[in-house]
Amino acid sequence: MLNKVTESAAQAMSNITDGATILIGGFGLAGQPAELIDALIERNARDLTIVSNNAGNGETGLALLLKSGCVRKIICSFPRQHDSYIFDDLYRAGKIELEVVPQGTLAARMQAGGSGLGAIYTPTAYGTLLAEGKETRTIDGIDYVLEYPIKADFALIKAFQGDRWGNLTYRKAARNFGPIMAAASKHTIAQVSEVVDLGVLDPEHIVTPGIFVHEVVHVGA
Amino acid sequence: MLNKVTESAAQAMSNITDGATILIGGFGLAGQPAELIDALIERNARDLTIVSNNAGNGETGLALLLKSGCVRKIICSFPRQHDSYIFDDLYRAGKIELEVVPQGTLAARMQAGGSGLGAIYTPTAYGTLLAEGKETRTIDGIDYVLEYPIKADFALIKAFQGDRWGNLTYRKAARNFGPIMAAASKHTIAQVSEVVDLGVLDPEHIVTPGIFVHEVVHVGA
Amino acid sequence: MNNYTPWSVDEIARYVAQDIQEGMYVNLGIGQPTKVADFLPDDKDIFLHSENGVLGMGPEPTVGEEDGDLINAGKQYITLLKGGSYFHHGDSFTMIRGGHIDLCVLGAFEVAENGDIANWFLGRPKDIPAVGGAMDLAVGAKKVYVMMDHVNRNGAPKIVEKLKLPITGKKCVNRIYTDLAVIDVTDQGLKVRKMVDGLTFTELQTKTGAKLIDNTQSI
Amino acid sequence: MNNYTPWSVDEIARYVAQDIQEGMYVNLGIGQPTKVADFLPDDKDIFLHSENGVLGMGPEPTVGEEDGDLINAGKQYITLLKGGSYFHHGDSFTMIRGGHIDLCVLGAFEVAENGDIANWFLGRPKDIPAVGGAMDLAVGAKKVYVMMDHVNRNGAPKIVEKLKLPITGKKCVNRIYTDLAVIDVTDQGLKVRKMVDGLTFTELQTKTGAKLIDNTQSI
Repeated sequence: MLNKVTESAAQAMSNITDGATILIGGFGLAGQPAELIDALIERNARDLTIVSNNAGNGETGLALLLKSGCVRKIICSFPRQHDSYIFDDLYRAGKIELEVVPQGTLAARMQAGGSGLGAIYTPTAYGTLLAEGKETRTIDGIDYVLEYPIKADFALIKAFQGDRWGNLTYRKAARNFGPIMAAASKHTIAQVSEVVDLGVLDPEHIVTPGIFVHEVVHVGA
Repeated sequence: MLNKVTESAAQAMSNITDGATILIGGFGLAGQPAELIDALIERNARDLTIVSNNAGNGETGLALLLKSGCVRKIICSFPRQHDSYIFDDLYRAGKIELEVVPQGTLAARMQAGGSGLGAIYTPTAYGTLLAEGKETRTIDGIDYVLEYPIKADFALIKAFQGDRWGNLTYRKAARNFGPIMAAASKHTIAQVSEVVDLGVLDPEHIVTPGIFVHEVVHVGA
Repeated sequence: MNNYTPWSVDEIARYVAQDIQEGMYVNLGIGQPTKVADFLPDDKDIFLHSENGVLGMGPEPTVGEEDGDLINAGKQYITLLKGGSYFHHGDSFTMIRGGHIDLCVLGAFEVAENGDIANWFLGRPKDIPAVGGAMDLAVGAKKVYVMMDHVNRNGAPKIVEKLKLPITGKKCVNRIYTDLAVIDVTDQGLKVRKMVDGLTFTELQTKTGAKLIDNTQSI
Repeated sequence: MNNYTPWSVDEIARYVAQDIQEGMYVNLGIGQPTKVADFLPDDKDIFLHSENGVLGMGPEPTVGEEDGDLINAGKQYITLLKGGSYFHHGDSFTMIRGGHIDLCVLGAFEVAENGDIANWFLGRPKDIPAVGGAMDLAVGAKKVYVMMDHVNRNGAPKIVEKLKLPITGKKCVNRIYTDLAVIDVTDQGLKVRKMVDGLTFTELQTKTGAKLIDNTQSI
């Protein structure tokens, strides 16, 4: 009997080592896997590359992870936001590397990574500084930039319900990057508000099938 | 008040003209929009390019459309199957053009079309006859073939429930190509077994949001 | 002394809202454009899209009804209309990049007469780049409308012949709504559709860094 | 007279099934490979994937319980296990091409010693090419096992040094299950893991179009 439910967030972090690339779900605070991030900070693996839409705000979650000094580089679309002073200070002090990627390109690169494509031509950012130095091509009269997949060692995401096969549902706009991050990483850890018995999730309503999920951690709702 | 529900399949076909490219949903008979295909045959637009996984079997649906002589070219992954004699005869008589595309590449090309990508590098078919004459590239030690998007004028798909905003759900494995065809065409016509009031479909369970759907046709279940 | 009163943000938002037809799928950028939602007609079905996976955004929730899982791209609490839906970021940007969004309304620092836009990066050494979905919207939406002040804080024109700021989207703007005028970006040049009462075309031209064409009579 | 009896399709299927571990995501190709499902252990969670958007396929439905919307890639009626799920073709081939499927079992016309496969097109002038998902599986699954007769109807070897038929997948096969033997495709060559009782290695070699290595002792 296969059971992907892991006892604790701490245990789920045990395979994460120095130098790992980790996708972290969430858009602002919605869908941010706060408890998994706390456990990752505890884990204290160093030299991490983090891929997430934002770079954290305030003194919790992603921001705290950056503050912990574990992160060498962050790939995101929108680092500067309300209360993102931890990132801002690290960046201005040259203590963290930043790769800014348009939000749709971030999503498309993860989807390319998850689906085994080698590269994609996207029209986004053509002719701007985010395309500088990148290969371009005109196809049917439209200009495109060549972008490469994002694949990661781990994904930490937040879902709503999960079962022992790793099937997941999400809640409202907290879904955001969860499903595509799950597919783009070798080892996906999902924190869920509820663990349900196999068969409770309607096969028509499962958003992320268990094939993309390796560990499910129950956290207080 | 916007209402995408169209009175009849015949009426939904009224914009389809000679030379159109049409995506037709279904995998075998599951998800094949039989009533819409019948109406398309009635419409008698000529010189069509059809994109569908199969090339029909027996004397119904897609097979009948081919028999009607309306189709100049078919793009599919698996034309030859049990009882596909209508296609087989047309093909051997040189009366229909065939472009065979690996099933996953067919899906990926539609997804590229629907999402505005200019081209994708896929590993599928590299080094085989289906990649002959195509551009290739080695990325990180893996060989890829360059494939271009499939975009269409129309998509005819079969869904389960639909509402007046065009939101759709599907039934079991009849989902197959429906959602990605809806996104890859300029004008998507969905036949549904049930038209439901706005708000009946749970926003978490809508598989194809109405933005990808232009007409909804109710057919007898 | 001015013999005219610039339009307020609410007034500009109302003009934008008037140009949105029933059935359109619309993305309103962060900041001023968000205001447009307040002026959309109640009796028409217009679909507001948010990059973070929401279609069919409704009005702000009432106090106490806020849900941390239901926010817009600006991270403000929102509601969902009956008939709305949730989806992941991949699908959300399929909608944007794939040309399924009819209209997006963006803020901007500068717009050039050919439709180039500079709207999220000033390019100063200490600036932290933060693009979000702005570039995907600029490239992907069928129409791009810009909503901004006509001149900057120093009185310099924000509508220019060529961008002085770093370009963030090429030839993508279709129409500009400022506190002084509504201007179409066309192959023939910048055509003024409408001006604030009391403002002359000549005055408007002096506040604009590119040649304008007076088209107010033919609208 | 042979002093051995070739394995039946059921026996081959049983050997394949024995090599599938709990927790694996498996795609069984159309034809012989479909049989493998019958020999999977009931007490282990093994997930069968079907290209047309199904994960967690269960056994055949009982008569009268067939559902036209619930079929596998071979268009046969199936059932869904508790915990199974449905998804669209894009997601289904993300699973395949993205390397999420642990194992696929395919039929084949020929396999070369370097793992090249010819498995859906004979290349005769009148043949209608019909690839389906075969090429995506060959390229995308973590492991590719082939299940086929050891020789063709004319007695000619189907395991060869170089393919005579058109190649349909490059260097993708990891193991071959025939009615006579189980053979690993390795960088060092074709290593025989197991043979039918009564068959000698020398006899097996004569029925094989590429050099074999006897590895039966070390398995």
